[in-house]
Amino acid sequence: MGNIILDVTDLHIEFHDHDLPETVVEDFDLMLEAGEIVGIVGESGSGKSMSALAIAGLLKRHALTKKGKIMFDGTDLLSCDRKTLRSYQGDEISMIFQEPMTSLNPVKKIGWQVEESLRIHHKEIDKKERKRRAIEMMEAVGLRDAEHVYNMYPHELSGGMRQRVMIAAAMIGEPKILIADEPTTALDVTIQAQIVNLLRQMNKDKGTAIIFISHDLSLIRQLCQRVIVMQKGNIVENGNVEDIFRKPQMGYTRKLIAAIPQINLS
Amino acid sequence: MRYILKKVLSMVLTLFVVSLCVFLAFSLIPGDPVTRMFGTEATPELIAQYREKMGLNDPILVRYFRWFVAFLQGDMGISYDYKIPVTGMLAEKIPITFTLAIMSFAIMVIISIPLGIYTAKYENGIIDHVISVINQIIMAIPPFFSGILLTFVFGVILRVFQPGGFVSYTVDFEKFLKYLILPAFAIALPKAAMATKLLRGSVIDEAGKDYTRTAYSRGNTTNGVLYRHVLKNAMIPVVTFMGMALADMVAGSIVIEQVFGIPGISRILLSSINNRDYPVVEAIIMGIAIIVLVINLLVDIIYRIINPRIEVES
Amino acid sequence: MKRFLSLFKKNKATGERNTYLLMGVILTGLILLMVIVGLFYTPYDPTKMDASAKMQGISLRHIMGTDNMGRDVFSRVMYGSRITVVIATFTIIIGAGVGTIIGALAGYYGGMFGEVTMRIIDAMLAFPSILLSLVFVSLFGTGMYQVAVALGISFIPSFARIVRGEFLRCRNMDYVEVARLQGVSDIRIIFVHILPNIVGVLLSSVMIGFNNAVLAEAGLSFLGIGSQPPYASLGKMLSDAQSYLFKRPSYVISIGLVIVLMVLGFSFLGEGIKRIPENK
Amino acid sequence: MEQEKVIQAKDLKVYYKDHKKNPLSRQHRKQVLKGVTLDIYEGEILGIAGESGCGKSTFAKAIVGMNKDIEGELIQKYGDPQMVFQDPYSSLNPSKKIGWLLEEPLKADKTRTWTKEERKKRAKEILKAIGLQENILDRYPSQLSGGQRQRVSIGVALMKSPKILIADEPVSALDVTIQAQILELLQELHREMGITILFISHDLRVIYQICDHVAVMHEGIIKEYGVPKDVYKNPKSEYTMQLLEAAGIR
Repeated sequence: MGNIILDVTDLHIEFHDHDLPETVVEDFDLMLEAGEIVGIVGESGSGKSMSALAIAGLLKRHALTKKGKIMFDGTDLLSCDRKTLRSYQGDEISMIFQEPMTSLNPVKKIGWQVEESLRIHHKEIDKKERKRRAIEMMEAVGLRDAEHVYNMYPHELSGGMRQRVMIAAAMIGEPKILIADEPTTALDVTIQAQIVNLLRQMNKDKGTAIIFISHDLSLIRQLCQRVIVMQKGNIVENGNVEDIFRKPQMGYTRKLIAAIPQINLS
Repeated sequence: MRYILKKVLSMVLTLFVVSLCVFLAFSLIPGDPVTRMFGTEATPELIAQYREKMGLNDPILVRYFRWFVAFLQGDMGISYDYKIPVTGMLAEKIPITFTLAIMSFAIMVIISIPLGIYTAKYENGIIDHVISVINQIIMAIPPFFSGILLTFVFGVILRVFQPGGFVSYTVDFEKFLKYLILPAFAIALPKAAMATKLLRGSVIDEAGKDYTRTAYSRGNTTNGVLYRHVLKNAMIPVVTFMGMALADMVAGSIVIEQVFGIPGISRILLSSINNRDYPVVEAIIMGIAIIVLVINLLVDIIYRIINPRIEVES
Repeated sequence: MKRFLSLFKKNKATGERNTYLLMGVILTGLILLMVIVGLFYTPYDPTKMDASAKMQGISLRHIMGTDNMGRDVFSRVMYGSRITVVIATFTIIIGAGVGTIIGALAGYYGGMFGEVTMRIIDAMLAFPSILLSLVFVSLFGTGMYQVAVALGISFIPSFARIVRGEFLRCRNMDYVEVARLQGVSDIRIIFVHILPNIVGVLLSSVMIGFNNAVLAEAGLSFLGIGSQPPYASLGKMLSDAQSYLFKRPSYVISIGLVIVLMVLGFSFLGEGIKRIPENK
Repeated sequence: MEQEKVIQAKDLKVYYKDHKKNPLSRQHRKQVLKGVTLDIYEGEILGIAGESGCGKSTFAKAIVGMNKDIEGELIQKYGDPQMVFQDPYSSLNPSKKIGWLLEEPLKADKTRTWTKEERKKRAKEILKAIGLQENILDRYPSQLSGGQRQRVSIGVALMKSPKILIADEPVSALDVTIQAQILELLQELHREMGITILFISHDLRVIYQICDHVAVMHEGIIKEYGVPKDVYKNPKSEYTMQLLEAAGIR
């Protein structure tokens, strides 16, 4: 066992938006080692995104009850006060989302958005240094002509570039954990491959642990070492990706794998 | 810059179309202006002489261009009833109406922006509910009736306002402004209610969008998300509304001037409509049209500043 | 009917009650009741003057008192409400009817026709509606029907704009493409396929239009260029009453309140319709 | 075996209006298809693969006549091809019941008039073919799941027994397990009705599973054409190679 940086135990999430409470996540456990990439796979309604949002502390919009523990850096993110939670958000734990267009603020310049975590968490860094780091980060995620992009608005970029901007903004504080919620689903296959490569490279260069959420098992196979399979709020299976592909233990996992069209070129 | 030029061009074009419509509408109404001017005194010779003098025998487009060019030079024709230039009649009235509209606008902005943000932030709280009910009621009160009510409360019960005690700006500017406060409120209240409701809805709408989740994920506080991210987006529809509201206020003051006995353009407009004194009606409508178009231009420019997406939306 | 009643029950999913709709139905119901009863019966003859009963206050005999000519104010309000409702109805029929057709065509066909139509509509919309109606009134002359037509025309642009927006949204929906591929005619697509989907929006705009029409008519009558005696609408009555504000405030305020309640009823209805779940 | 061609496109060019330019001027056209030559054979499933904006949907729209601004030749053996769209939520009119939606194509049929009984009978036949129960006829689309809706969309397209069905990313918006069911349904319909299917998808795996031929499209041009297995094994164009790599197939 390596150095465990995140330990989620017995996570329960229940929504109270309607008269009847609705359980969306049940008995969710996750141990994340420093620098590892874990995949969470499942279909819509499986609770994979909800678990991720809970870890990132972003479930505040709904009327809900949460139970369990999310231990990070000796703190329980589920029960700690908002101020402590905020001090981790964007600095130690970052997140990127499915729709890079709607996830960026349409009326703010790219540079301003990339720098945001620095501005919030590291007030000691001055404006010039902030800009230098932002541009450096934007170059690191493969945005060509970063100086120019710095002053552009989201609508002027392509989908792939926007997702790169999102990654730059998430990585600028050099977080320990990056949560990626279906970051490639809205993108074309070739762009998708580029973004997956970029995430792999970030993981290698900066040592950031990644929780990668996707509905696409074959994509998870390309990127992750470990995978958690979810269905209707529950963890169905959990283990090494290759093992699960070779010997799925549960019926649902088998069904998921069978749904991927097999290609036999020989 | 190209954007502004384009907008100015389209404004000029609109003004042209509007002026043509106004001129044609009033020229095609049955009734001869000269007969109208002299009434029973009109003799055929007099009519013929004046028709020639006023150029009424020329083709209608020629008359239109002559009228339009003269209008741009500040010559708005001669009133049928008073036989004096319309420009002079309106010169002292327009500042009164305009001041009233500007004051109303300021009141609307000062009330609605903080209230809109507050009610959105504490959505479904007690204060939010109370304010939405009050808003709903205020929007249902015709401005002239709220004018009457304000006169009643401040003039009859509290006795801090003297109805009919208008002082012209040429006499005492401070007293002039003081007198206009109540009428300005009467005009501003329903618009402020609408703007509050619109801003509240807009902030709530924007707050539900994905980018606010991103903002929270960076460690922003609720206020940080609201003021640094949501507000600018939420103001986009509100700016458009406020522009239209300002135009409405210029026109709305016509009614309120009647309630408070303010000698703005209202009285002249109404009497000239009733007496079919068309040069005056035309001049006032064109005057308001120009004000409206200039306001629209300003709104477009502000809109462009807060919304960088405008070019792609085209 | 059952479906109609179910609109007032607590929504099972959200646990909310549509209070706006309920209030709207009650208020509008009361106003309409007063208008309908007024067709057959008024406590007094609304035009009968009585020199011995001038400017009486509120009493059991005259629940809103009497006016400067000794006429019963409540009877006159019943009569005036009818005039106001009739003018507002005509206004909406013209505004919503023509506006919907223009908006539907401009939205569905788009292109050159839609572009030019909308430029004109936008130019008209930029003008304050009261000014627009004043222009039309000065062209058509004053009187009940002239005012209804003038208001109706000035209401066309806002309806056209709303309907066009909805049609633009629906036009590129896949279900419209599907219908086109099946060979369904344009007219049928516009009226049978798309229109039912925007009924909610249209209905709520009609209600809001109704309250704007009442307000606009009252404003014009107040200026003395709306309906003319003997067909005095509520706005005209309020304008007449204004000079007695100091002598008998209840006279002015009672008439004003009827206008407010009428407008409030329609605006509650509009809000309520917007909040029906299917319309969201 | 020489099969008949049902659709032949020869050097097909399709234009869109460029909305960034002045909408009033006719000058601004954007060429989306830049000369596509492609044959579709009777009874086959032809896949068109490509990324967003490559022109694959434009090609489909040109065939069904939704796009009128075209140059080049487009020969069709049969008229009235039908189309199934990607989004099962927007392709069914939310204000109509399923029964009404299924019968509408027959009401609009210009070749013959259908009596009410005939329409009802046909709707029930189709319902069976797409694997849905009859009680669904009285429901609204909002009461159906995504998979059921997509089945209904396919049913609506099949009502007039078209010879050609164009499916534009019909499974992209669905969960993987549902996706597999819909693909199965399409294959079944193809087998039983002998219908020719033009299957458009960005997913090379799905195309491999159900298509007889595949055409890879990029920037308005067909980059490669052939039997999927051969194309995937020996891609001739650089771009196909990229796509295959990105999808993790090679």
